[in-house]
Amino acid sequence: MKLAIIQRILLGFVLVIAVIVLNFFLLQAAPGDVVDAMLAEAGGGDPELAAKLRASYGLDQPVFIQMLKYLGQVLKGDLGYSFYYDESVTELILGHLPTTLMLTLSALVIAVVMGTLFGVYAAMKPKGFFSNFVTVFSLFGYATPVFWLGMIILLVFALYIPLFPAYGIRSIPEPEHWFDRFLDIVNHLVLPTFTLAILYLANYSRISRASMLDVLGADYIRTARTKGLSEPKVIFKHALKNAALPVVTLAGLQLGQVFSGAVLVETVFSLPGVGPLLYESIVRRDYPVILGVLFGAAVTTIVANIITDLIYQRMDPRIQSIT
Amino acid sequence: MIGPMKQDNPPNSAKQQTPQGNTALKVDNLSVVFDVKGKPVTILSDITFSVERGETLGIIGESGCGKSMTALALMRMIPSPPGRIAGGEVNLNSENLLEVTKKRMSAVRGKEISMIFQEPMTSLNPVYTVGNQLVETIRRHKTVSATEAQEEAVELLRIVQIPAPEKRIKEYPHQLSGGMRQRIMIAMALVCNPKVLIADEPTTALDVTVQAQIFDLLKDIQQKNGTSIILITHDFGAVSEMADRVLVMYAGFKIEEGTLDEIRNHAAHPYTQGLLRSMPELSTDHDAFRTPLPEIPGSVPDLINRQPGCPFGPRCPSATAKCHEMPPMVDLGANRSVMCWLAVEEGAA
Amino acid sequence: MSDTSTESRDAESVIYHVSNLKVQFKLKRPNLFTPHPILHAVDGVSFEIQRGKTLGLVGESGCGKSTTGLALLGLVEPSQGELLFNGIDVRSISRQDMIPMRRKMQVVFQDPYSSLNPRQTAGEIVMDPLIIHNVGTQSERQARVAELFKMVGLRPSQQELYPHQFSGGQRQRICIARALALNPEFIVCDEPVSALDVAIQAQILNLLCRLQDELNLTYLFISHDLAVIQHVCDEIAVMYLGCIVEKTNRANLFRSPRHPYTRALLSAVLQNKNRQINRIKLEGDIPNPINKPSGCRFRTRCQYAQKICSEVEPALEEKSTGHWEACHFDTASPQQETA
Amino acid sequence: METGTQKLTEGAEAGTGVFVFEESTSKPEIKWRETVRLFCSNIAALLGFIVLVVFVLAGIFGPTLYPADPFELVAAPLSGPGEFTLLGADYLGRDVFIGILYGTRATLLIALTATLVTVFIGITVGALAGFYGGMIDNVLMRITEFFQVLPPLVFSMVIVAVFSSDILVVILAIAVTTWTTEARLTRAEFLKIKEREYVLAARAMGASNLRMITRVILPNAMPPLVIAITLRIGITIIYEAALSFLGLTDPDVMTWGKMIGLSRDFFFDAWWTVTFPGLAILLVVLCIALVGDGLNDAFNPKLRGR
Repeated sequence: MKLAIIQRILLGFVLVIAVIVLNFFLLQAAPGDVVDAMLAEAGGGDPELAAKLRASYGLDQPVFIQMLKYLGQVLKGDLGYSFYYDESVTELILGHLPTTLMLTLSALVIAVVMGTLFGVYAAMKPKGFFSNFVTVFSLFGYATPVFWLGMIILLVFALYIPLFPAYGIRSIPEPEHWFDRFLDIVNHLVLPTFTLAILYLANYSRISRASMLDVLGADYIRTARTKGLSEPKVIFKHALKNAALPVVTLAGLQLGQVFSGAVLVETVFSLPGVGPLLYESIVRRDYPVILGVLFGAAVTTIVANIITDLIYQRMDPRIQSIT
Repeated sequence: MIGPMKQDNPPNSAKQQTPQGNTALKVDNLSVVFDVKGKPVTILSDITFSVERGETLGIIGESGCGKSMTALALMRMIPSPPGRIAGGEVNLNSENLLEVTKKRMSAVRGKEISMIFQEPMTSLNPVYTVGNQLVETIRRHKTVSATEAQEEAVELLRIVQIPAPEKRIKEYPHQLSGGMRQRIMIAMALVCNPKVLIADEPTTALDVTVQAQIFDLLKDIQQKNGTSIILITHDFGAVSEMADRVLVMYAGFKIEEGTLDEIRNHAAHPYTQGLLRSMPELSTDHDAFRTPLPEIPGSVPDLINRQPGCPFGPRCPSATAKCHEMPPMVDLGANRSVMCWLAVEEGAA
Repeated sequence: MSDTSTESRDAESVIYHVSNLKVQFKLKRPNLFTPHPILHAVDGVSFEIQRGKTLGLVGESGCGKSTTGLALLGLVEPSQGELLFNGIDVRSISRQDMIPMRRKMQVVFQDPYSSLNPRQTAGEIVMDPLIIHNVGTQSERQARVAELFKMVGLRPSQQELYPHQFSGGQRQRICIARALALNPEFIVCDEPVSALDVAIQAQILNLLCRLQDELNLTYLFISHDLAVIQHVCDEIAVMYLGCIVEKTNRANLFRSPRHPYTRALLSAVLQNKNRQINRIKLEGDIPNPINKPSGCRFRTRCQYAQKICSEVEPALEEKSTGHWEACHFDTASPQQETA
Repeated sequence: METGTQKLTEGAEAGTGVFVFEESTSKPEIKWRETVRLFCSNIAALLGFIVLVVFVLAGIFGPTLYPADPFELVAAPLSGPGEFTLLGADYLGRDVFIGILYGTRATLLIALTATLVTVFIGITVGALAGFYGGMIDNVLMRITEFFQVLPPLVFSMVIVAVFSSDILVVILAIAVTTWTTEARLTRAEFLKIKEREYVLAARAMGASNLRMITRVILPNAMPPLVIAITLRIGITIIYEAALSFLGLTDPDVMTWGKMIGLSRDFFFDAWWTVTFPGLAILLVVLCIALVGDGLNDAFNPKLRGR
């Protein structure tokens, strides 16, 4: 069991290295380099100065050596320097990360919890109204572009019925008391979270409904009933834990995509998260930031996957011993 | 050894000593209908039988004959929709189980009637320990504390002859062998000493040597507790091993019923005769090697597009024009009956 | 049928010679830091199959009988051993040379529901081997398929149907027709009747016997059911945990079984005619083939086990003419009768 | 009776002569025909299919029948629906309806091509990994895992930013980031089907690996794959729209996503500029989902009603 965890973490580490290598080659492929960027900031410069600068940054060395240097640098936590923002990329990303995390995690938690409950309830009466509702809802969830949904929600709940603020994460000026500041942030996050959550909710309720229907046909459910257990006990003890396994797997696999969704939602709602940072950097061709965000997102996914695996192992005893 | 005792030891044959009316379970005209594409299809037609206390009734038939459906109908666990119980009575303790409330029915399940299944691999919940699943059964039907239930669970495992029960109780189903899992299933079925134990192909998925162990265990339990067992199987060998009386099913009908001896030696229905003959048997007659086995031609009818008349008609070697009509159930006395025109003619002659 | 043990055993009459066959499977390891567990599915098995006869392999689940069959067909890679089919070493020949060999050996599997490709019609399924080996013209192939359908008791008009439109017994007939398409000499029947209803079993067993007589086929008949084995096999090998524990002809095995396992297996067979009185009860389950017991692999369930059984593995020895057994003792002697 | 039984030992399937029941005369049903019949009996799926056909026809013939330039300024900026144009105009005065019409062709073309590439990579990798197993499987699955930890949208944004916003790059950026789903699905199907005895039987007959993959296993793996591919088209449409929305697409091509993205700063004043292109996406993808659902039901009639 413990060895399996260590193995999982090691594999994660290997993946991190691979992402860094990929980043390095993308950086190589990108037009221009650090020196070009610096000179552009300074308003141009002569080739001699450029060559000197390149030598001082080690850019004249063989690619392999440069890659090793880059690898070491990133592993130390240094993702490079943004000339546009005039700030270290690591700090820049860490500064934008809390908003993104708040948004994605709350949307994901809402979607998984509610989605599972929806699915269970729908599966209990597979021909009922609610079950059909879940089917239709999930169809729309699949077909709606998240950024468009965000805009429509803004139109309705910020413009026509102005219940919530339309952009940003804090009011200007900020409230004095810390609790009011907290409420202010929550108020700003309601619409974006709702936007993101509703689409994931559609997906999770569909998956958990299908998985629940599957499990309800299993032999051990029949056994539980022949033992005389009450229906709630059959559903919530025997069926739910088994039905939740595919949901957990999916949630783990989808964490990366939640990140993608967050980029779009943050852009629509002008939240100061990683998304707009990435968007801005792409417009400015600020490659260290672009690749830094890619790296950060990948690492987040890797960590999330490890956590998912551990949760899964706790839920399914069959995973622990293979022999 | 339980085998010989059964034959030599009169006290064991409890049902012969007890007076008449010692019926544990009585089933009358049980019918089950499934809706297939909006069309009602009769899966069970007027099944009638009874089980005495301490007796084993074997229900035998080919796949799709409705034997497992009978068991599920007794427990009122027909998947619905598409299935439903269309009529009949299931009497246990002068209570018609088809009419009691759902709540009462779930109290009866596992307490008065228990059931074990063919696939011990999939019949236990993989994500809970054996102990957890046993304890929840105990606490469902008895008001005991968690520790008492735990002790009782260990005791039950001991009864079903599982070595090191204190250790096993903490294990998950996937850590146990098939035979062990079936023992756990039996232990769970025994929690309240049920009057009736339904065993649906309990050994089909097990190896031959383990199969023998499970049958011995079931006989042992029956002898100690006086449980009535309904053994559902496709294997005449298993019926011979366990049953006192036999009920033969075909295409949702009970076609013959009688004591083991009568069915084995004097089967009246052509289907039963064919079934018995077509079975390869260990024989001491070594010249019988590779002599063609008598076969029943064709295969089980499709219940959806069934023709009227005797269900076995199309495959029956003795079929006549009369068999286009449904044959009646002919009573041949003392729990012996057969559904065939041949028996009607014999009775008339 | 005459007793095969008295017949000559020259090379001509032996169709398959197997010696010391071992098959190992490397299992998925639980994590990177432990070595792959090795499953010794078949652990040193030797036998010969006589031309035109049937060798039965009998044993419980996980004893390696199916794996042995697959190894003989070249469908799993043995880790050790000699496989001589018609005197040719199957393991050493090239892939290219194996193709004509395949025509001579075929297989019928247990589950007629999963052994037919659901996307092909019955006719296409039976024709497939002819196409793969490029036999005959299209019209010759069609004639052959029609002939095969008749041979196994199916109507030629049923060629157009898909597998799901047949019953279990009919499906097994299609499998047999497919196996016969290339006129093989040797067929591995891997539990061909276990998944069928009793009444259908008889149909298929009769068909297999009839075809053997008509086409002079050789069978390796794998089954867990001793009654079926007794019905069709000339020679029988009893397997337990990857090894043969007893090997002899049918008469010997059923009249005077030697090995304690064989006797327990025989006594565990449920009989229709009478209840077993003196059943030999085996305690416990079959051990895990990944961690086998030391010495004799049956010792953990054997009532005669002594100290030596855990130390030395008994070899398969000829205890009487044509009767081979792997046991340190002679437990089949008369004292057994009194037990 | 004795003679009766003996007569039957020949193993024929028919009745006994004296008493012959009509044999069921159901005609040999060909599987795909049954599938089509089941599909057509699903009204929602059929409706979805028809709407899709309309969109495809509009994409193919629309620009020919209604020649115009979607970038041309034809009306008063931000004029509403019905004022000058059918569905209104955007902040520069470009016709929303013409944008949608011309966007249909570009959107569908990009989505279909990207899906084809995605599916091709996915099925190839999955089939090889599932069929050969062992080392090949290990290597291919590690590669798949690597691509799975890169968040698709972020990764394709980076690719487009680093290379160029040429249509080909956009298509590749979509394919490279999303093929893993198809690969995993194909591999899982292959692993499942590989265990079936008919695959073993084909090998026993001497079938070559290529034949095993393409003729035996792949056709049986197709039903779930067809459904996945159908759904993938919808996902790709949304995906492409997201990239266009962020401005990461060819500047000379009008797509639905780009229309929404261009009007991002003005939609509080002109709801029609984002609503209609969005509705077009929603409608097309919804219809694809309906078709996918219909296929699912048609391939697995047993699961109907789920």
